[in-house]
Amino acid sequence: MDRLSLLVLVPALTMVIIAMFKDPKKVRLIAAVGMGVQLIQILFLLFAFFAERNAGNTSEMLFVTDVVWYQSLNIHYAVGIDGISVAMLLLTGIIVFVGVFASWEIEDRTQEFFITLILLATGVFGFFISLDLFTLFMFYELAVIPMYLLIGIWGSGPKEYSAMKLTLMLMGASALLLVGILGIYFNSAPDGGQLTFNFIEISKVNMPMEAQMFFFPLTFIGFGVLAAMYPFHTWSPDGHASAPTAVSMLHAGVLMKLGGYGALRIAIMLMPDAAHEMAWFFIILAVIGSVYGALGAVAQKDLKYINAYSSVSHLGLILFAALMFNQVAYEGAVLQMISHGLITALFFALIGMIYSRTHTRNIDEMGGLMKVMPVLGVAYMVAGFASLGLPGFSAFVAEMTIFVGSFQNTDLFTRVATVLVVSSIVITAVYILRAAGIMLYGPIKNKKFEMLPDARWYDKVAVFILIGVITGIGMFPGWLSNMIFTDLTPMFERMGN
Amino acid sequence: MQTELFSNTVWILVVLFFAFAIVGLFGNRLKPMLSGAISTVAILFSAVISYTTAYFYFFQDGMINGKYAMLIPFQHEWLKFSDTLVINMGIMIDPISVMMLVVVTTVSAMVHIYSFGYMKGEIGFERYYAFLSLFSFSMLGLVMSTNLFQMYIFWELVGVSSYLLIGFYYKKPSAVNASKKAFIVTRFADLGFLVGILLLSFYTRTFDFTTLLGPDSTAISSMAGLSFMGVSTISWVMILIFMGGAGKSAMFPLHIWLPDAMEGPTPVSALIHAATMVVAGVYLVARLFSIYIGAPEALAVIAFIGAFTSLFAAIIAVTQTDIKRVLAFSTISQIGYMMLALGVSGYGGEEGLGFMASMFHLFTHAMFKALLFLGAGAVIHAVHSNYMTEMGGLRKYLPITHITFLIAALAISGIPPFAGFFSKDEILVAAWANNPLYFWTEWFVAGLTAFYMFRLYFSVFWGENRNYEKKPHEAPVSMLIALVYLGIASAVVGFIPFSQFVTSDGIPFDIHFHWNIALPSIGIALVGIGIAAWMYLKPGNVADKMATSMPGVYKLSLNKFYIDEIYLWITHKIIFKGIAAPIAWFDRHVVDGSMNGIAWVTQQVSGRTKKLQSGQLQQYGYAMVLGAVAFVLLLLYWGAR
Amino acid sequence: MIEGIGVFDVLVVSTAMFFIGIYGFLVRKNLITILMSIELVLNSVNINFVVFNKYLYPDLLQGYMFALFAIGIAAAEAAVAIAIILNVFRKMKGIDVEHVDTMKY
Amino acid sequence: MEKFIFYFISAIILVFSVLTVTSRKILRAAVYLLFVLMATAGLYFMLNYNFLAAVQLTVYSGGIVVLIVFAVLLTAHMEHKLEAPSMMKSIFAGLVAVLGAGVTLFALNSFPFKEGVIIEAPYDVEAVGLKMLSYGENGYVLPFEVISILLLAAIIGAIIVAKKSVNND
Repeated sequence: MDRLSLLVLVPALTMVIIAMFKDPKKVRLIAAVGMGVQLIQILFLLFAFFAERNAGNTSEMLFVTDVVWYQSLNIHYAVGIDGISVAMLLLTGIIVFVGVFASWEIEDRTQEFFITLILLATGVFGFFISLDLFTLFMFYELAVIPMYLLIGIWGSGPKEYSAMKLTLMLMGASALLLVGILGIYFNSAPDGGQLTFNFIEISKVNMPMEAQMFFFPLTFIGFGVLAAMYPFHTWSPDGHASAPTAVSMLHAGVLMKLGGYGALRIAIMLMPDAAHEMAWFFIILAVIGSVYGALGAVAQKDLKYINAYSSVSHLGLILFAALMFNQVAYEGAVLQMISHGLITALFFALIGMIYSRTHTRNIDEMGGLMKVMPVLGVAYMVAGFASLGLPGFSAFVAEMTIFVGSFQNTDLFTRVATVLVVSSIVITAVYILRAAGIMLYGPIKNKKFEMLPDARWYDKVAVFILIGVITGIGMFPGWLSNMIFTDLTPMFERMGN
Repeated sequence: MQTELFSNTVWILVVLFFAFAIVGLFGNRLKPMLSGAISTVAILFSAVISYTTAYFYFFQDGMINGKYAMLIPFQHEWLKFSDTLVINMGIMIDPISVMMLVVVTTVSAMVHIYSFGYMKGEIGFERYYAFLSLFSFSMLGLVMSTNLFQMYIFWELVGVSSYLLIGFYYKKPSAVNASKKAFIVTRFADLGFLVGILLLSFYTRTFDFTTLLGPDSTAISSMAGLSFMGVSTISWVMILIFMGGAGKSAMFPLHIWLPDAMEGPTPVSALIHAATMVVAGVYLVARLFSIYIGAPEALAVIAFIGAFTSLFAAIIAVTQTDIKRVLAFSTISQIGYMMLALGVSGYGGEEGLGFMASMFHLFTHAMFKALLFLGAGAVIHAVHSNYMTEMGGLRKYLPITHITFLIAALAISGIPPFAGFFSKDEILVAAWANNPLYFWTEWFVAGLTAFYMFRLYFSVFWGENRNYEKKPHEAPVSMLIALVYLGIASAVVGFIPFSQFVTSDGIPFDIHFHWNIALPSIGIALVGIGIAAWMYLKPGNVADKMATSMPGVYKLSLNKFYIDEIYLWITHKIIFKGIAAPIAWFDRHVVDGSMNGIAWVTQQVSGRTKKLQSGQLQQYGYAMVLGAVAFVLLLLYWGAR
Repeated sequence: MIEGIGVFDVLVVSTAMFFIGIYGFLVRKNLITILMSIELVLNSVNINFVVFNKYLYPDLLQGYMFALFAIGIAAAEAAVAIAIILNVFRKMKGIDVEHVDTMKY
Repeated sequence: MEKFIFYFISAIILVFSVLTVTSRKILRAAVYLLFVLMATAGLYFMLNYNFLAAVQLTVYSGGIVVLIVFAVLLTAHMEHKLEAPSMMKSIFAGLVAVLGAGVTLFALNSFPFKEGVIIEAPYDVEAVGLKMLSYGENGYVLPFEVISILLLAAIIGAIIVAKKSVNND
């Protein structure tokens, strides 16, 4: 058994074991242990990866396993990792592990909840290790569909509506994506020969320009919807607002990154010529997304909506960086995926914890919570500072990398776009501090809030792990950024830049 | 080698960071006093290192070939973008950074000591000290930055520690709003800084000061001949960078956050909003001065904004009644002086007098302004009010505070032999050399300064006794130590021959005393003091009469020229109500509405379509028969062809 | 084989019968009468099978057999249909086809 | 002679067919149907398919019509008159029927039927029976078995469906 398939097997096994127990306590424990094992496994993988790289193994993908799956369409079960996917795996592992702790208080159908949650995680893990577009797409769907159940059953507010909207929009996107992937497949051997789904192979050939021009927008929009690209972002605020805590975390933290990862790795890397041609249009959308999302967040009162719009803004940055055709900007995009994933997961975790205490998410009804729950309050401030790109936290590193990278493009259009995108971080400061100011500071508005408990142990586990990783990356970004930069090189060179 | 000699300077940062980490993480488990002690020991340690560094740098090892060198004793790669674009973390030792080390650690150490008395018994004592350590760490990191990006990083960190300290009394809505305002305004200004850095680094392919400022810098040549909208690119870049400095240093029109920042505890105002952080903008311009020389438009902008701000803030200071706000506007005005001095300066030797004067004024101003704030803090501590209308005759109750405050007031007014006189004099000389208009403006501002300072002084320490609820008492010893130390400093630092140490190109030069400048400036200071004495010393309402005789000007000044209201209008009416709320609406109703609209259309279509499945057997029968007939007809038609 | 009668002549009769059945299916309301119309339709089809067999492939038995089986199936169909009609009658107190629409949409 | 008989039988079939679908008394409609089916059996006799005609008479006329009559008796009164279909409805249905008939006849007319050589070999019951149970070429044992199962299923199904449910609500 190769070690990458274990990444899919361990969650699957955890699900099976969970299915054998009914007691919520045991279920939680098993989920935590299972995801802990998964995280440890990923850390070992990371070390193994570094060991291989340091030993001078420069092949693009490491730990590759390739098994034919369906001969007549040449579908393979092909897995492998490089610096980018291993970073994304690490992110996923952390967030899923923390997500288990954030859903410690789920009492309703605990068993089913954790099974579905881990099913989703399985899809994500599979997505990031896949080298074959077909298996990749399959894992993608595996990650999207449990979301419907998780929001529809365990959500709050207008959950059926939100779940339906989210699923339908993502399904619509995956329809585009499927067309795009099939288009790529049928153009994967322009000079004749065996068609293939393996995107490493495909990236080595030049797809015909007409095909690129047709399939690039489909693929990019398909992934873009998942990355909340303007104007297809509206599923995100509603979906997040209704989703239970862990699901919001996983969704904003990881699932939306599938979109960014796919847009960069599949859409742009495989069809660079068309991407070049159409970049201007998608850059405009990304800039609108990042500024508009931030301004939208300013006007919101619901914490989850604030954060959802903030995600739209930050993912706009990722898409923007992905369209810059610059290795530094790409590195920034990947860093931003990781950073935003961690920070937004922290945010959603905290919002969930605050909500479970105050039973409201409207910031106008809160006030002075810092006094009542100092740990959560401080953590919220830390998350806020991290999100607005304060040095010492991961977002700063990511954003600066994006900005430095995108500034290497000299034309006026990208310059202006970059300055606009940079200005979104000021607006970020406005809505973060506004929300924090109203919610955490000032006098306690509601007498009932005076007796609310502070973070419990499992809350602290979740929060401290995330803060630790965010500050860790923020203070020592070198290893991560070097790893990503190095592994972007082969892809970048093939793009013909 | 000199470089290694200074490598222990890095301990300043390490110690302060760990002090912050320990007090911040475990402060609530320690005794408050212990937390304070940890921070204070850390900053005293840093002060000692700073002083020794200064000593060794200026008197022993700093001079290489007759020039103070730029040394980098410690540097570590932090984040690498490309082969040349690397963010390093390190420390740099050169005249201005060493000077700033001394300023920051001195004021910070005094504030740490002072706060033992001032903050005694406050909730969050340990948090306060944690933030102070964080601030000191960031500020020292800022001044010792080896590259622009490191500077930006610490720049943001001082911003956030300022935010945290202004909002220290987080239950007070006004403090929360002030902290938010400070952060957002400076953050907005930093946008310009960041874009400037990005542009500069794009052209020069480096962030490092040694390359940027060194003799073979490409900063100016790389952008030669490039221009954008009629102004040369380098000027754009440098103006953008100055925008960041203007935000931090509260230059018009980005000054609005500083007066509100007085909501923080008074020692914080002394440390951050008078002596150290707010001069970061001046420091930034001074740091990049050799590039600014290549951007004369940018320097002209700096000089103009500096002069305008100093006048503008001085006028406002005249009418304020909150003593901390008077001091805040005074700070803005004095920083305007420093900016002006940089703006009018040339490069090298006597030409660079403005640069040297600016740094000198920065140095002396830090001492006496910190002293003024700490003195004001002692007064506030004694009478529990910020308003000078509620004070008077305090000199009997607070003798030591009174004396030190007087020294500081004389120093800022430019009365010899106190510190402010010397530095202000140099600035006036430099201004005269550049443009007499600037000179006369600043000369007038000097008079205004003397007037409002003594207005403050007289109405607080002289005049009739108020009926205090509790008898005011002199400050505790810890506070007095700081006052006295800074009082002595304010009295004597003016005699430091600054041009021997800090110059624009690192080469010392001798300055000449200009009586023709000094005498008029002393004169107007005395006039200002005299008017203040006439108006506020004697009982009677001369001041009120004056105010009522010029209602328009008075109101304008009292309300700070309504700049706050304009900003409030812009942020609330335009950005919140005019942009953000419509966007939120647009998003919900148009973007999301169209998505929902698609769903609605689908639903309607399916609703209509399902009606076909009516359950009426005979309708199905019709459909079947007609369908079959239609198919047969089609087949016949095709068959016939 | 009938003297003087071609295959088309018989088919005219069966076609007419078929569409009379269709007409009945479309206008009748009572389920039993509808069933009768269907029997007409079936019967006409049977005639077709038989006639085709007799006239076109007289050496084979396919049409014959098919008609035979169709009759058997028609019997089964009638039995089930009438059982259903009876049940509908019991449930709905009537066998008007327009009222039997519970399973619409 | 045969021609005349054929026309006679055809007339019976058509007239009674029409009466079946138009009669307003349901029992009469059933009887008219019986006539149609019997006339059809006559047609089979004329074609010399005696066994088939016999089956038609016994199963169709004998079995199905009786079933229908029973159903009628169980669900309606003897004297109950069905309401006449509305004019619109009958005109429209008539049009559809005429249209369909027209199209079909046109199609049939334009198709060149190739009439085979008539072998007047009588297909007696024996031949049919042998064919039905033969599993060789052109044997029908499989459909035979299938239809026997179908009939069984139909019988059981009819009983299940028609019997009163135990918990009669």
